Amino acid sequence: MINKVVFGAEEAVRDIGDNAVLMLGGFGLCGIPENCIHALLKKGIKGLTCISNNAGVDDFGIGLLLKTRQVKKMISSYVGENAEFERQLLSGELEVELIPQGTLAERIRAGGAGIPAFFTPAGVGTEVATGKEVREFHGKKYLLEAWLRADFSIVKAWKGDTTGNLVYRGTARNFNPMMATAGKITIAEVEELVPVGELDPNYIHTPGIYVQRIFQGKNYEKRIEQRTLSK
Amino acid sequence: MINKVVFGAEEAVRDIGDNAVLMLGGFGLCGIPENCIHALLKKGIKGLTCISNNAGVDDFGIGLLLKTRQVKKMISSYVGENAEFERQLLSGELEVELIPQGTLAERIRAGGAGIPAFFTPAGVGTEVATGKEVREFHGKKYLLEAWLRADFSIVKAWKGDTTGNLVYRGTARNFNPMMATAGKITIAEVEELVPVGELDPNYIHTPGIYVQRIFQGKNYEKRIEQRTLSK
Amino acid sequence: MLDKTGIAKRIAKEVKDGMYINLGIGIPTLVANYIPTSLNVVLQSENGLLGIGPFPTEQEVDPDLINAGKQTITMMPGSALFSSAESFAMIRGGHVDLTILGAMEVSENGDIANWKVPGKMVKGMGGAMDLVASAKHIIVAMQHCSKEGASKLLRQCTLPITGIRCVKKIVSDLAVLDVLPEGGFKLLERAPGVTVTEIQQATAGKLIIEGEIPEMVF
Amino acid sequence: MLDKTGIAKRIAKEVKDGMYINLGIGIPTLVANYIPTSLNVVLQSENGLLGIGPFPTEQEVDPDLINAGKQTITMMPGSALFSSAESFAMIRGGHVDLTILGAMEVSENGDIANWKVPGKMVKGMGGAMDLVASAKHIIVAMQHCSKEGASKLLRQCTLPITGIRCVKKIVSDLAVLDVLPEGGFKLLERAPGVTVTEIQQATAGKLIIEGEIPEMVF
Repeated sequence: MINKVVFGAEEAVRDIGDNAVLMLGGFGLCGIPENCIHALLKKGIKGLTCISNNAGVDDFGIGLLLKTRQVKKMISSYVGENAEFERQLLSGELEVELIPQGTLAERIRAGGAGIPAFFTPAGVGTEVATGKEVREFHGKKYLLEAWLRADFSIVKAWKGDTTGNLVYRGTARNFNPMMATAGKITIAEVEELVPVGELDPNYIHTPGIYVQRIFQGKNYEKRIEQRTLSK
Repeated sequence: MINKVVFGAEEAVRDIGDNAVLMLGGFGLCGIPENCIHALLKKGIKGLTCISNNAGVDDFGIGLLLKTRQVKKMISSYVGENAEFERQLLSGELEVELIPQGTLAERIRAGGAGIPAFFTPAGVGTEVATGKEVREFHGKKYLLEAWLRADFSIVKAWKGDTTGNLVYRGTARNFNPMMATAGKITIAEVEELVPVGELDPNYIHTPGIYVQRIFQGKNYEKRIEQRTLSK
Repeated sequence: MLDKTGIAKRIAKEVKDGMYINLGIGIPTLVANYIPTSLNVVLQSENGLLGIGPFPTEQEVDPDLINAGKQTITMMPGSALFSSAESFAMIRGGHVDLTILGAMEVSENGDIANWKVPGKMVKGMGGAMDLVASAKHIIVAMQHCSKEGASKLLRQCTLPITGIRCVKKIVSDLAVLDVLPEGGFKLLERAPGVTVTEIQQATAGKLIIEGEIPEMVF
Repeated sequence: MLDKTGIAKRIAKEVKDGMYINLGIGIPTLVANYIPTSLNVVLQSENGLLGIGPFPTEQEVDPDLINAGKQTITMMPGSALFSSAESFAMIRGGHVDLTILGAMEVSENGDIANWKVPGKMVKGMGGAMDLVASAKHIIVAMQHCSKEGASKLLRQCTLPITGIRCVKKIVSDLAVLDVLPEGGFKLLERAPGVTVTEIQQATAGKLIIEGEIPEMVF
């Protein structure tokens, strides 16, 4: 098997330069590539386009890169909980493209799967439809949406083996599997890196063919946004 | 959880009538719903349209339904190994629509995923493109292909629980997961039916939402087409 | 007049055995508390889970297990986890039986506006546009009027819309109404203590009243 | 002149460390036997496996584990199993580095015909159209001429084609040739004992010969 292991986050992101288009996995703060985000922060590259369902919070996740003004554009479905984000958006420092969540997920899958465009009903009749082809199938209207691809996809998995096979855990899976398929280079950080042969081939979520670099991350904080307990 | 268990194959196929459009899982004879095929044979319904990657062999799989002339039309990617099939095709008794394998898989996925059409490069410039819209994206030509849906999808899994969650084994997975999503009614036969809670939620291949009926099959023959051994 | 709990309780009565349901953030999330335990239903979370369970105890809290509102949750036995692409394949493919969500405005032909208010910070539509464009059955939980008393059940939405011709039923603080395929809000039930006249005054869109309108029974 | 094994051996030399490879049925399958064990490569089977291993022993035979040719196989450590949709997502998305397949005809602009002969029973294209339309790099294993001596490297294909402008390299029983983007078969190597003149006579399409053409080295 092909060995994809790199030493750590800094080596993994070594060739990500200014103005790169990145995909970053996660939903809210769940399943985000914490180690790589910190490495990008340290690296200080600017002008990034970040495709990610959310934009983190003020002091965690992609929010950290916003604070340092490293992000030029966010492509997301929901960017709710971030005051610095709001400030930059209103001042015009930050561009934002909002995409319905299912369309975002499917456009990323399409990018990885070599499907340049597909029809979806989400957004018909709304401002999302502006400038897009509308076509009726079986009496219902649909929009034509294009694939999304990235220079680098950065995903976070629970376990991974040295050849890049990945397994996610719980709802930390979310956008990670599709993003893993849609990057020219896909970087995976995992909580536990295991030898080849240890993951059951029948239960692999992301086959290693999609992953170019993998490393075992450290000091995962896994911050919770809404700690909600039963009474 | 919602209980989807039916008594057996005969009950599972009880309301499949003449001229129904069926999807049947499997690749060659690997991962085919043997019990349901036998129940359809016994039921004797006619005029079936069968969407299945292959058409079985003369005396096994869908080949059995061909022998009894229950099939009006096959929609497949490869129908190689079947003399009776060839006879019916040449005599005009059987209609055949051949679709590139990846397009077939993706059209079925699209049917389940509510995507009425998508662009794919397979078949551009060939007779498969006849009558289809061709469009160029990023300098490459693609065909517009439509979703496929069925009245009944019949799939075979390794394990399943009473609410319809399914796990496949090895390469017997093949077309089964997409087909499970694309039937108005999806019937799953499994080698082992387990109580709810026994399958790890993290490793389910087909979530139960797609399955309307499930039962534990019996007497699986699992015939091998090309028994090839290392020397 | 119903409070939020009342709206949630009334919507819970619409739930039928065997349903797969997606609950939006806010009042819709409360509905889960009032679904009779005799019914077998499965709650979908669009971030990738079928089978949402109760909120966790302190010991059960797991940062890898959240719902679409980013709240910590648990899983029911028989749950299944999947990616966001698979989740919206489910939604778009019409496999979810019932979608319950909030709205700022609904028009008499079933258009819904619930994602954007001009002049205010736009947070994004999240999964709402996919849900409303795809759902077989949509029930909206909403206030009948704004704080200023303006009707939110309109002839046409004034806010940017989330989806067209999709809302099938509304449960507001004042009433239960069907949105008819040919257009119009058909009054089905009054909230306790609310008169038909009050509902008429609070509804700017076309209101259809046929026969005696019963008071809700819980 | 090369036999089937020779063609397979020569193609194996095109394989580079770290490649993901899809091998078609026939000669391409044989290539696996000649890839140096020092190279780390992964073989994809389009019915849903990355990491094809050797054929099984009698004890290892598993009816749930077959390749795209329906032969029983084993898995290498580090394998991954997936659905047909995922498999062709991989292929269509350009994640497979090298596709090796057979052909009945190739044209000088890279069109390939390998699925249908008019008048003969049509078995279907299987995954061939997806593979040729999607692959980053395609090597064709083929006989240079038919049994009757007619060239199969043509100006234009005469048989129904499988894909257009996709073949990059040909290894035949007589020669190794690149198919140039601007059209034409560029002769790279001669099979042992085969002369340039023989290759010229066997090639109906535009043949480009520059300088000395070496004999293949194994």
